Amino acid sequence: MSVYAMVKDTSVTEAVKAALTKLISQDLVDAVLVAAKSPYSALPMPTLFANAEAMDGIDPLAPAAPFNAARQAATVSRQATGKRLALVLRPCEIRALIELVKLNQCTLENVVLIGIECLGRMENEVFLRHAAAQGDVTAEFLKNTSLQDDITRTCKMCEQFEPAHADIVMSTLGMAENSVLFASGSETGEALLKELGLSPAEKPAERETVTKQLLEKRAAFKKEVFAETSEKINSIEKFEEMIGTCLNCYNCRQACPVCYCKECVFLTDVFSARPETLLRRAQKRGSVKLPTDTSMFHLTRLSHIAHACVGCGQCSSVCPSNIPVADIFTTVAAQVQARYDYVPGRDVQEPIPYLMFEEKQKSGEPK
Amino acid sequence: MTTQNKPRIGVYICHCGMNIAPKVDVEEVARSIQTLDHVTVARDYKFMCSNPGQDMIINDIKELGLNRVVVASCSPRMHEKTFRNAVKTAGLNPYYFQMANIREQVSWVTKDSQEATEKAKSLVAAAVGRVFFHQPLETREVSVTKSVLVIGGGIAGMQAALTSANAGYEVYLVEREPSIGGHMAKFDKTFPTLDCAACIMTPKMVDVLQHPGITLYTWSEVHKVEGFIGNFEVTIKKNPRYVDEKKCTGCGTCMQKCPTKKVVSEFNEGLSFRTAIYTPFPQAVPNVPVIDADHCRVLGQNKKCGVCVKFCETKAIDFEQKPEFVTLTVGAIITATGFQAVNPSGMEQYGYGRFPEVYTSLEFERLNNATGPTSGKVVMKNGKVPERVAIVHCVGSRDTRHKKYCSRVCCMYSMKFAHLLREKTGAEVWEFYIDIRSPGKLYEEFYNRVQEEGVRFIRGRVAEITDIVDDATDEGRLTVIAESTLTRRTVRVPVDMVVLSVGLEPARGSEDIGRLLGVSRDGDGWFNELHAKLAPVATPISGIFLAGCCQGPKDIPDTVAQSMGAAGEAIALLAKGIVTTQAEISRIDPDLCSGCKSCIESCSYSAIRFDEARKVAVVNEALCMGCGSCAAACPSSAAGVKHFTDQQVMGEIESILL
Amino acid sequence: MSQNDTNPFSTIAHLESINQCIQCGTCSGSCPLADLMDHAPRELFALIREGAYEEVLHSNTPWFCVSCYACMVRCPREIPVTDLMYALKEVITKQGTAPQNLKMPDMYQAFSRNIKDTGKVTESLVMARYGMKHPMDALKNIPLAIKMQMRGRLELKAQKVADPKSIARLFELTETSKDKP
Amino acid sequence: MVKSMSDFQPKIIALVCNWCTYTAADLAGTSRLSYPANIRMIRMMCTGMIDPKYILKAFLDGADGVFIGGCHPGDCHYINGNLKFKKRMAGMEAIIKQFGFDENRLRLRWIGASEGPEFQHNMTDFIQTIQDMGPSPAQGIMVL
Amino acid sequence: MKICFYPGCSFATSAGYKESTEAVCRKLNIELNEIPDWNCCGATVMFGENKLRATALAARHFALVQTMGFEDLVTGCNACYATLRKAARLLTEDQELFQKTQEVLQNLGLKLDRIPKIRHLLEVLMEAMPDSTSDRYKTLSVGAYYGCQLTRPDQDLDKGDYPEILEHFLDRIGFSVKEHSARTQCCGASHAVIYKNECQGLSQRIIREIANKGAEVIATICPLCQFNLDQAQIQDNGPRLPVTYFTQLAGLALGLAPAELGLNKLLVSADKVLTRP
Repeated sequence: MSVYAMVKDTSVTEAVKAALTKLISQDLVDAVLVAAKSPYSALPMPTLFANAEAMDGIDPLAPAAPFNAARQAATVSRQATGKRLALVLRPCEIRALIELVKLNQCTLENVVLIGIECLGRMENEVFLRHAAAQGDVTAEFLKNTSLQDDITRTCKMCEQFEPAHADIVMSTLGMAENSVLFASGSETGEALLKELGLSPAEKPAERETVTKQLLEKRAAFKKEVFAETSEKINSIEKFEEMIGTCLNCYNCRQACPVCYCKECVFLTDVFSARPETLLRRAQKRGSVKLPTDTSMFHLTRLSHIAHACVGCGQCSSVCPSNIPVADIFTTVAAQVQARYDYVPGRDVQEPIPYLMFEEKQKSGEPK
Repeated sequence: MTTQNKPRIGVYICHCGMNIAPKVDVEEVARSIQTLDHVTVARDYKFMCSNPGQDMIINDIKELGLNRVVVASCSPRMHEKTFRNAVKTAGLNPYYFQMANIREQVSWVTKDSQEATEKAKSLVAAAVGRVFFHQPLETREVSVTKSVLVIGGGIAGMQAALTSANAGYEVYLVEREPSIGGHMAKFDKTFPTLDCAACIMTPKMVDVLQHPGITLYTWSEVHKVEGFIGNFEVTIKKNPRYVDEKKCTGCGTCMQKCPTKKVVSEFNEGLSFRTAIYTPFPQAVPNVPVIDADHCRVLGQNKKCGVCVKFCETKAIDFEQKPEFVTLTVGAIITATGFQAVNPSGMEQYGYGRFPEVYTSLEFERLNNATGPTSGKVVMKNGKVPERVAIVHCVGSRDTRHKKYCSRVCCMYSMKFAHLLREKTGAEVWEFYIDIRSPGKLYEEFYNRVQEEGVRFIRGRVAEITDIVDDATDEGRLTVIAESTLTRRTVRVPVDMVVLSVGLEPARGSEDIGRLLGVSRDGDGWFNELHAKLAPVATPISGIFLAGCCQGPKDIPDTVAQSMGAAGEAIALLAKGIVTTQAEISRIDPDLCSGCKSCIESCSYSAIRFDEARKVAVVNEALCMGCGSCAAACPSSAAGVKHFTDQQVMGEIESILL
Repeated sequence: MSQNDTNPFSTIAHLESINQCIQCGTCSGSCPLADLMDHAPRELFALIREGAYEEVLHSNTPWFCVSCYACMVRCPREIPVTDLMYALKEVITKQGTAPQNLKMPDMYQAFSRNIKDTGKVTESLVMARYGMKHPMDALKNIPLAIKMQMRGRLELKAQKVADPKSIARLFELTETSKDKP
Repeated sequence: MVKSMSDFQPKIIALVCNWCTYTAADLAGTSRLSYPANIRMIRMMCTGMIDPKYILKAFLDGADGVFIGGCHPGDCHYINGNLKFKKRMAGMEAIIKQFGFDENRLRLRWIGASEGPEFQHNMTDFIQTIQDMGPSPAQGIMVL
Repeated sequence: MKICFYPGCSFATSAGYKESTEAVCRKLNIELNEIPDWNCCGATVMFGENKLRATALAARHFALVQTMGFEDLVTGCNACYATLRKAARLLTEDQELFQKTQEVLQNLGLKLDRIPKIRHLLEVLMEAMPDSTSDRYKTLSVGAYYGCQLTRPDQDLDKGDYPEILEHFLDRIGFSVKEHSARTQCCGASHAVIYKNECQGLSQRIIREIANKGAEVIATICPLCQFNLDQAQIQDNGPRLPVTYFTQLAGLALGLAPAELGLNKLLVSADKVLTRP
């Protein structure tokens, strides 16, 4: 049974700051990774804090994430340093982190996961526009529904806005103004909440209904996007139309938190086409667009991470040609994950489907 | 493909006499292949595999400076070796060669010759597309340490050790009990010849002790195993005996004087007691006792005692002994961890543990053995000789709730017991069986002889053993209830003693040995042999072999035969002295490897280890079989099988389709 | 076991499990009333496997099954022997081939009829109806009945559910015959 | 069944394992069991070695069908390479299906080393299936 | 504690099972919600006549339990326990049977969605009964008799051939328990009524074994076992052991008077044993 606590302050951001700074000041952890505004930009970036006073600019509930912070969290928790680490992450970032743990890219040893109930993020330039207009975008975002419509298309179809794997969860849905609900997600979380000395509270009743409504809205939109996208790419020709403007810049791979290869195979000589190969392709097909292997890149990337895609939408956000890469990847990922009954980030013990091949099997037709 | 050896490909289309030529227009194929990039020469010839054919290739390589060769002829499974040797004799790396199968897979299976020619062209083009990306490969030799580790000192381990040592190789035999001998040392007689177990085994045990080539580690366990075929680094943990082996003369005074008398004797299956300082049985090898720390007053309850110290003339007792670790390198490992008897207390209907006169087969063996608790006299707990005894077959075996397999030896040892009972006690013996399985040499004859001795064989699996008696005169006896299926009667036989012929299961701890060695186990816990028929003593881990019951229940004749087989395999490996690694094995590029270990998870041969320092996976070339599971599991293609790289396979696909 | 249409037992669930029977006799050895049976339970399985359906249809073995499940928990092939005995009784009842002089089918018939009429079982009434076919047996129980009466344990009045017609309706709805199993 | 689109000659890539299906193909050859010439066979040491991108490349380069032949479970020369590939099949089918390739253009079958006739039957049957399906959607369009 | 109780047809006419159960439950304030308008579970008869009918007869109670809002259904008779569990198992395994049963019950105006967990009265008392505080009955040696269908065929409550939960229970509530080997031997069940001579031996064998092992009283958990062991003693001249219900012994342990527990209804009287100081 979870334990609840509530912090009320002049603003939601202050409320969060009040709690999180205690993590260091009361020596509960040695460092905190949390999104914070730098002196140079309003866009909150994942920042590692080792002392409480420096945490002035933290704003984790801001509706903005320049990239999926799982990759940065993985660098700081690459291997256990003996230091206690708190990672303040969104649900899709935690789920991506869990997948990276499975791939031996980082460890959860003496790591505390503080999950944010994420109501969606805006594209960076949209967020900056709002930041310019009014100071505390976070507070405004929680109050004003029109701002909430500015979140990205992928966030609008996200049903997993409640973090599953977190020790502590910070949420605002159904809460009174300027107050944040802290819930424990594990024993460690419970112990930490007690240590933080936050005033215990009851889970407000209307949270139930508000969360349910949001879930239904998101689920409906997701169904719509899947149907629409599936229709738009259900032939190879239509797919070519979708990626007609792709520049092979591989930004989508760079932004993807679960695309973990040190060097992508498409950058190795396996795919660096040689002159006579290009000439022969041109002879056979009449012409060949350069760079080649664009479809090959997207389909191969799908075959590598479709099972692990956490639907964070960053691939669409970084595409210079505004191709809805996230629509394509989440649509196909849903089908692949359903076939393996696998949910990325659900459980760190759940093995990756391709590495679980049954030993004994009746010899019948493999179909 | 470095720039200086720009590919110069020679293509040779074989007529194969009449097998390819008429159907496939070989000239047309040669003509069209000549037009492909990097093809220096394309010829057709009647018999490419003949000497003139091979010479043509060798000359072209020399004269035209060819550095790639393609032969389109029969299946590579037939002549790949032949042509590779030809290429090699011409001084070119044999792996700069690719075949196209235009006989079995074109001319012999295609009706229309025009279609056959087109298919041949396409397959040859594919071979050319592939050979372009071929790399020179070498096989490597790994030297083999000329020594063998044998785990387990039962009859299987001893035999494997003796055969290997007799071949002149250094043998290290590790046994966790104080003495070698295993379960066989507990037996009185052995079927079917009724040899006395001690008579045929003690000489072997002494041979093992005295054999110059065998180093014996008893009261020791295998602690860690690393390395690979030919170069296993093994760490052995020698548990403290608290008796100095060099000083002890085996006089046994300490064992008589030790005040702690009431320790349950494992060797006697709990039917008698032993002292805290003990040897399991009189003919123990080595004949050096161990002190059981838990029960020793000094070591266990740190009380004052030291009786053994006082009476030991050679001052061999040493309470300060600590565990010792010995590391050694061996070329091969033979696992002979054996079996243990199934514990029948899970079958409440047989009352084992509740009724004192219900014995397991191993307990009954000890009753029969002269060194046993009753010095070989078969008597009940009250000392009386039983007048009627029941022997129950298939206890725990052939039963989906317990062990679904037949344990192979119980029918024969049950009949041995029946014979011993008839001979020693004259008791009436009722033997309840489902099917008598006596398949070995002289086995059926032994069954016949036991029938002659008046043993009553009842075909029916015992349903229940109870101490409720039907008629008062049988008070104190057990009643065995079963249906005699051949006479369709339910028989209720009052008896004085019951022997449960329990089945076999893997020895305690075999799971840990499996993990240490990386050898997998089947659903029932027995070690998996590489192939039931073609490689029954090998395991998927090259250099590790199996002997005896650890691979599955078997009797002593089969065990000894298999142990000699396992030793034979080990000796073959050591005699050769080198292990040539395959050329077409996996290689992991450390610059590309992201350390995600997917390859390690996919490898069925534990051939990839993880370099914690550099955080990359490294292939152990001696263990890799080249199956490519790691290549398919690696998204960045850091892992790849030499000779089946992405470029080569995709080059082949592209040459076919474009 | 030929699955041809003449096999009256082909509709029985898990019947194929009898193919695994190794005729070891554990079931008959465990059976309290095995001595009263013309065939051991395992024999019925062997007979069905050999297609000797008539002999099984007329056997008294299923009627002596006290449903103590001892055979089922001890069978080394985990064949559901007791469940199969129930299923055999169902087929035999529908085929109407139970041995004529056998008492148990008549007892079961009386028991079932009492439930159909009242929804409950009143032992005395069941014994009365059974007694019409086996008067001598019923009379033997009179002394015991008196002892029960003296201890207020003899219920003569029929126990009924609120609406017995609904139970009769249940019987109608679940009516299956030989050809419509 | 009348051969529809008789002039359409499908081009089929077959990735087969050396120890079982390739041997069965040779056996079909020595037994002179003929089948249409649309199959282009590529010899792999094991189906467990087949990287998903080989299948994607085949389809994108215009193959009308891709056939994977491996050993029966339990017979794999490398213990369970065949099962490793089988586990990836479901994911591959989902991807190619979404992009307009009929799921049945990709077929996995176990063919033992001694099963020459089964090999012939599988080739004929698969070619006929692809024949009925018609050319691959990637034919005749510019694949980027 | 509230339980939904299924009495079964032989509960009322038993030798005090009804009285002792009600008395003990009152004492331990366990609310016995008897299913209103329950019908006969079909015992060992109906599954031998018609599988669908037998399942429907049992499943009628599952629908009633659902409307009463209970998760579990408790019964005190081994035959009812085994029959209800068999119907529950068949309904979960066989989807087609489940649909057909649903249709039949719909016709009778009943809705079946969920199948309750079937539990024996012994399980309830094992949880509810307090440890004994007096050694008043320490001198009374009891033989525990399980009958067949509590631990078979599922063997989930305890081992099929050698259960011990009743022994532990009786020992915990203050009786001295005697181990014996007839704990799950069959008493002849309904066949003992019709084939009196042939089945006589079964019950007598059990009584003799329990007496041999030093018990003075037998504790049973099923009306039919109690009836057979009780009436088998008035025919022969073997040992005389009163055959009680475990609820009667529990009542005594709770200090209730024998009269309240229907102990006067036993054929072999228990007075001699109970009046001892």
